Amino acid sequence: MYSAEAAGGSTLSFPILTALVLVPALGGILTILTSNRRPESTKFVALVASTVTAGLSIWLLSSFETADAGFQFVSRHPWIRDWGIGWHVGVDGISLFLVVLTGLLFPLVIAGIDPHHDHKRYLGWMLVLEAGVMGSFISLDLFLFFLFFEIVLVPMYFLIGGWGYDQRIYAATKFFLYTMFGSAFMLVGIIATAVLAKNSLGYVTFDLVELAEGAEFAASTGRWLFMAFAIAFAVKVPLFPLHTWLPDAHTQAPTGGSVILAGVLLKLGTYGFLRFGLYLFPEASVWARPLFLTLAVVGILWGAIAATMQKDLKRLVAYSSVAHLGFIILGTFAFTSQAITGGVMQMVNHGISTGALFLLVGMIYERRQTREISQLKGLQSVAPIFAAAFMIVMLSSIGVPGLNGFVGEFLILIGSFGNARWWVVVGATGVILAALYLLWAYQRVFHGEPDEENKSFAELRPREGMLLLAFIAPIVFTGVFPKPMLDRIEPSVKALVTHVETNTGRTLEFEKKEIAPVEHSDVHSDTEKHDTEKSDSEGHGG
Amino acid sequence: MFAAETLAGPSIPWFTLSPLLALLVGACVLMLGGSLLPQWPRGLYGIVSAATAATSIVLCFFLWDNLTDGRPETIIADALAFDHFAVLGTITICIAVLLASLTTSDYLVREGEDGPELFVLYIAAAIGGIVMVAAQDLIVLFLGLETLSLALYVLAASNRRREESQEAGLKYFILGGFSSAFFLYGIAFIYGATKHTNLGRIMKVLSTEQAFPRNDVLLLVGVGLLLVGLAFKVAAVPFQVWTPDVYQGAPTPVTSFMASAGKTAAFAALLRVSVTALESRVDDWRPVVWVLAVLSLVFGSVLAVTQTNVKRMLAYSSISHAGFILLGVEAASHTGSSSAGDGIASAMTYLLLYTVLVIGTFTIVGLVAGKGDVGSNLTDFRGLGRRRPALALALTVFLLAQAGMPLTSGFVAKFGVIRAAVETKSYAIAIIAMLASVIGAFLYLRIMVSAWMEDAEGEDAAPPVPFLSGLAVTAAVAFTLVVGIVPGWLLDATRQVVTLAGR
Amino acid sequence: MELFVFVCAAIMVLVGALGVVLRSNPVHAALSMILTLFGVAVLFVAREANFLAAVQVIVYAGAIVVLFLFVIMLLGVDRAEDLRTEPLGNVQRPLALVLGIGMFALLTTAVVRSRDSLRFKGDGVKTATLEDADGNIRQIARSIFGDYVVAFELTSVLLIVAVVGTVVLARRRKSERTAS
Amino acid sequence: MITAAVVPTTTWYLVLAAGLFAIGMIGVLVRRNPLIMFMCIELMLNAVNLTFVALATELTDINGQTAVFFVLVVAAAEVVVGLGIIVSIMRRRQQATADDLAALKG
Amino acid sequence: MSVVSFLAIDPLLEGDLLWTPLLIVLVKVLVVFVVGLVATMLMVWFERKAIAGMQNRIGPNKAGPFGLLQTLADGIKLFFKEDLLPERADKFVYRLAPYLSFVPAFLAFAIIPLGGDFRDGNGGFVTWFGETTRVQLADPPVGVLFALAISSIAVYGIMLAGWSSGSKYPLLGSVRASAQMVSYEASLGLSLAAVILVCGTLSTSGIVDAQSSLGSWNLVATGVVPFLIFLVSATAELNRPPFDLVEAEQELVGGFNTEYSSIRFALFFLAEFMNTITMSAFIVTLFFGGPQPITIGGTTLDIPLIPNGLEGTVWLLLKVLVFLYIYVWFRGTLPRFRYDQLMDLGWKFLIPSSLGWFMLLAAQRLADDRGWDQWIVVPMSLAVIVVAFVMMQLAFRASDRNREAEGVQF
Repeated sequence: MYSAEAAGGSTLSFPILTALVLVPALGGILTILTSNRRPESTKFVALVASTVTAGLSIWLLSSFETADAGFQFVSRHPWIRDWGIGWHVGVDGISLFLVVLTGLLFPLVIAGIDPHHDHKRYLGWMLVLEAGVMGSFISLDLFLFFLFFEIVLVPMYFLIGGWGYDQRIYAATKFFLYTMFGSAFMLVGIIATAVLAKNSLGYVTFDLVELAEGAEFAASTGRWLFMAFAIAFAVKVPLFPLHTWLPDAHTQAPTGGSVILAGVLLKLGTYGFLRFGLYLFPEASVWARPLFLTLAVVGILWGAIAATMQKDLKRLVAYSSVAHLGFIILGTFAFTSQAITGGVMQMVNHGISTGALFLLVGMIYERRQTREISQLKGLQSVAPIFAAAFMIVMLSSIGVPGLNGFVGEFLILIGSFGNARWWVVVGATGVILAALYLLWAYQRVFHGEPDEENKSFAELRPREGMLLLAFIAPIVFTGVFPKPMLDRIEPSVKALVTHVETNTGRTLEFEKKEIAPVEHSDVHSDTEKHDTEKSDSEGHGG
Repeated sequence: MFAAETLAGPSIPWFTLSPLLALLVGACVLMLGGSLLPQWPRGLYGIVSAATAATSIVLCFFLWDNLTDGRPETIIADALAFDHFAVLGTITICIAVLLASLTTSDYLVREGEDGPELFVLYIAAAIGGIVMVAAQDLIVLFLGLETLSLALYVLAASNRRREESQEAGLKYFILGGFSSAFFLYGIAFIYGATKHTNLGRIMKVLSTEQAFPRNDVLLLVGVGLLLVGLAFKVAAVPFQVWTPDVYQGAPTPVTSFMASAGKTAAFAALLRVSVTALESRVDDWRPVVWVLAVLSLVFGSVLAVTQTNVKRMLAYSSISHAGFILLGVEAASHTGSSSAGDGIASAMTYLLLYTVLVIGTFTIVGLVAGKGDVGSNLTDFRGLGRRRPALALALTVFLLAQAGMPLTSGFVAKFGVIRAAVETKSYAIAIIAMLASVIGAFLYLRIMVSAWMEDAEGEDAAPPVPFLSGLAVTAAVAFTLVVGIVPGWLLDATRQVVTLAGR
Repeated sequence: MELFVFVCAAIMVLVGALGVVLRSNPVHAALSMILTLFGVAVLFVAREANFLAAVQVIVYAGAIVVLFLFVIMLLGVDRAEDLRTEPLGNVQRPLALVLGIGMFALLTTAVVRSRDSLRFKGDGVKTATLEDADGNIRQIARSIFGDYVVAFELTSVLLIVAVVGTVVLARRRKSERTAS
Repeated sequence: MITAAVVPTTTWYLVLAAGLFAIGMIGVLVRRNPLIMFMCIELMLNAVNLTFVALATELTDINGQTAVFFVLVVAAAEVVVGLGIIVSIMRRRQQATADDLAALKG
Repeated sequence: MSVVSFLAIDPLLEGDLLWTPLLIVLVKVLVVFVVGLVATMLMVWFERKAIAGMQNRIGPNKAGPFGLLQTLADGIKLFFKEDLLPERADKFVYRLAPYLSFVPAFLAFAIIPLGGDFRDGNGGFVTWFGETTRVQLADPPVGVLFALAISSIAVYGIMLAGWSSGSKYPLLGSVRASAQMVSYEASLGLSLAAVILVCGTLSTSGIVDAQSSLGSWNLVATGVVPFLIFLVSATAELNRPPFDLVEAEQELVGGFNTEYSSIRFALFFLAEFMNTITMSAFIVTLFFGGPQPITIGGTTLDIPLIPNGLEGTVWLLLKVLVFLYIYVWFRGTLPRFRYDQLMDLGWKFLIPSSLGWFMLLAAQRLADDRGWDQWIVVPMSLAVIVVAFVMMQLAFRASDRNREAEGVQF
């Protein structure tokens, strides 16, 4: 299937992926070097760097071979020979849109959101963050991935801690430590993977493709390793019960930070599950499936219920994120190509719609200096366009047909209904709850008579409008016409599912009539279920 | 009544000793110059000292190349080992001298003092440390240890205006002497059990002895005492009690030297002794190292978090780092497996990288603390990012590196030891180490938060960073980043330290 | 005779050592230490280490304890401390005692258990004889300048450290004097 | 004269040394006068010396005695430095005990 | 057995203990002790008499012939005086101190070869009552070191006496004295090292044995320098004039023994004079061939009528007398040093010089062994010494300047 030789259906002579990392990184350094006295030059440099990156990602999208399931634009160079580590990057259908999303989101955030102070450092960190995120999505080397995965922490930490709200340092530290806690396990897992793979490969390598295709682990070893990775990703996603950092981080982060955090950072976790969980440890991920499906469903419900109870609008959106990401995990661990495709779609969709929601909440805060739902009232009458924009984005988030959220969620639910029926049934209530809490929030904020303070709520400015348009356009476009996206995602996902199937020797796909896979794992043995519960409780303990 | 027999001493390979001799010459120049010429230009002592260390490093590179062709060997009646391990250790210690000299020079200016004594002590300590790194004989090792320790005691107590400094010296001295006694008793027992103090011969005796039923009590108690002594020196929990006080009380450049050169020497000695002489008894001492490593990792990190003084924090963090290095030692103990060498290599690499890191960090702490090392509380770091952005940035790099962030040397170091541990299937300890580093990360974050995100009450005009300290910090930052980004060359090189002489 | 010497010396050693620990007056403690040192020197002689016995007396009794006494007298810390009021805490003293006894038990077990396993033999230690009174010294010299020449040379560095260190610690500038 | 039936063996010496070492150790732990603590450390070193000498005879190997020689040198150097530190600190404050040294907490 | 061998390598004590040899040993002990006491008594008389002569006085002349019994009379008087114990004294140490001072003085005498026949490779053995022995109380294999060890113990007597008196002046006096003794012990030891280097043995009888002719006297063999240094250091070690700052009456009342009276005072007094005699004998042993007769070019000056066994004792006595006279002479003629001058002399001159000379001798010795060209070795070593000396002087000057400029205390 995937193999290093076959990879690279589309070959550009230009190392576009490398450029995608280097351009923002260099941009960040340049930004720092600009003069303090001329803030506009700083912003100019940052904008140029991020726009160039965006351009590059568009170019990437346009030259992507649609039908090719393998990695494209692959570039491989040895780096630390001693440890078998190389610069190995490439994209396939799964990562393509995340890269594009990253490329497009950053210029919007940089252009549209004002950090209020210390522009230079803010922009510098932003660009470094972009480089880190890009790197994570395109890495095909475990070490490289870990590297970018960790690097992302630093700028995000500083962004939250430096430009956030009152509790920013607490939130930033919590964010940092949670993620690092996960990475600790992942690092050990990565090293162990490479070291243990030596037995079957004969040499030490951290190359994802080589490991996934060539290495064989004993079942129990594979499961341990998978769990090590899974903890890191579960924190990042965040999966219940490791999600507690997210509301704090989101709420306290500056608007730009929240948008990026929701838009792309969380996807590192879900993407990681696909790329490094399923691909690398198919057997173990099938084994752990019930656990993650359960956690996903619990997350959906928990997020939804918690969102319902929030008084802070931003916190509400943050909890809705938890719920949405639960869906993505649900899709991922359904192991049907439909559901995974839906999951990938949903990653992008969530990035756009929740990003936009945070943007809007940020705008409200700019105007009112509060995010308390109870303080806001009747905004619709003072700012109808603003309310309309909010409505569209919110509906997308709920998953109303015709908007992008629907496509992803629908695919996930349909795709996993076949082999994860009961989880889906429970999870689907999350959709209803989402409608409930979002609409309720909308009602409280926008309907009614504005009181004294809300009377002066300013209408959307043209610049803000342009910015929001950039979000709403893809929301509508994808909702109406998702095919180009699906075409590009599906081959890779199918290949992945096949990979899992061949490696586990089980058929997961196209058994929608029966709940066979579930039974499959039920039949498999009682002890195994036992194991699941055990590791479940261990997961809690950790 | 002349003695009829003349004494034929062992032959001495002068070139092999050249790094040591260079240091010796440097120390003599400083002492003689200092006493003959009353008025040297300020800072010259530090430069001479740094130049001495640099010379030594250059000579080490020559030796390294020589060794690449030849095989490691033991020299001067098998008392010293000449192998890559020793040369790397020498380089590490000389780097410590080099950087610490530069910063001490500014420190002296800050304190309104002058004189070559501190530099002489640095160099003498380095000689002791280098001998420890290369010692192939327990007695030689002990003397090296004492040379190093005595110099460090004095250095710690060298600021006579600050009572804390002298208390630090006294505490360090009493506990150091105490641990030396244990160390020495251990040597005596090992000598009793094997009739040798030479590592190579001990190894031979112990490995040939396995055939008949053996009575190891004396040997094992001896090894235990030896480990206690060394654990004191490397500040592994539960023998760490002196560390926070001494690190906090000692003049900051001295602290940095202590944390770098002192640790390097003690760890190198620990590695060499345990892996060479006690190779056939790995099963007996490995658990001890394991426990020490775990305790150091956990307690070092946890206690660090509760501190409010940055020097104390870093002291505890150095205990945690010691735990990491012990991880490498533990990995090296799996002598049967093919990857035992990774333990040695990774521990030595860790020491090299940590040396640069910790000196860089402490230099900045010293600059912030100002005259008399008064301002080393966490609150004194507030607003550093505004007052001295460059310094704060450098501090951030160091702290991130200490936390083990990728693209810094700290990551390479941690990755190395974790990898070594994983290769020897010590998963539990690897995970504990990583979790400890998470707790440790919190500590570094606290400092960074103070530096970047909190503002000082009174905005005082920051005095400019003195040139030599600036140079040292810049070099350290550059090294940290370069190694972090392209570690290949270093790893290629350090892989060679695996072959120990006489093993 | 051997037994007699050993017992006498052992009593000297132990009484002296206990004196160091228990006597409240530092000067008396120092004197007790001399007793121990002499006992050890006698034991050295009993074990054929004549040279070391002499060096032990010269270095320890002649220099080290004298320095101790100097310091005690110069600092005027020669008054007796009340041992009971030493701020020890309630736990520390018994704890230390337990630790010490434990250590003693451990060490004793080690040496007793392994009394028959000291079977590696060397080339022999020369004792002083009528024909060759300096045999022991020659042998030590050969060892020092042969196997341990590195250690010997290192002692020079050690002593330099000691000297320079003392200068660092003792030298006072005018500014400090006025300051303190 | 006395025809000694019992001849002290090496083990006697070693046990005596162990006792000396333990006493020294207890001394370091219970006493709070730095001078006395330091003396106790010297006692411990003496115990080691005794061990070395006893073993040297038992093993008929001169190197044990050589080791003692070096230990003596080290002890001397240690005393010089240690007393230097003690003097420099006590010159400030008479009658300092290890517990009074509390400017550094811990 | 080994303990015995330390005290005296003596054929007498090899093997089973028999009565005759034991008696001989006991007699030796007794003789040495009595001779020591009597010699001290005579020494005191001699000193007083000689100084009186130098000062144009008569000196003691009442008690006994030529006042010979004066010391005895003084001793008896002191013995019957009241023994005072200062209230603030540390009683135990106060009582102990005189003995700590007195005993080493006699112990050191034990290792000095007092006679015997060293001619014709006899090695100083004599045969009495069918037993072969040395005319020497004990000959430990590390004899010279033993002497050093004893002399280093002698410090305690003075030090503790001053301290235990519980009074400031004795304390100052004793600190001064012991500092002085410790300082000069270094140069003493270093010049001794030269002798050991040349003789290749640590045993005193061995050293005497090596000085069979005038040319091989260590005075010559080591060059005169070590002897001079030794003489000066020994004088300081003895706290005798011109280095008698301990008893600098103007400053310290009576020095370390101010508070002592009666028999304890007598013990100090005795120890001091005994030490003088011991030291003189030691100098003779080390540098002047001890009991060896003077031999020039193979011709031995033989004292007629006296058997060879006793002749050594006579030679020793004669040589010792010379030094005793020198000490008295010092006392009679030299003014006292100032304390800083004393320390300067010791640390800045004697120690470096003795060290330098020792190195020179060692280089010489090495050159001999390896067959190097003396014409290169000697100038080179001299050059090194000169350079070192010049550098040292520069350093002293620099430190003086520093002291003035910065107010450095040391």
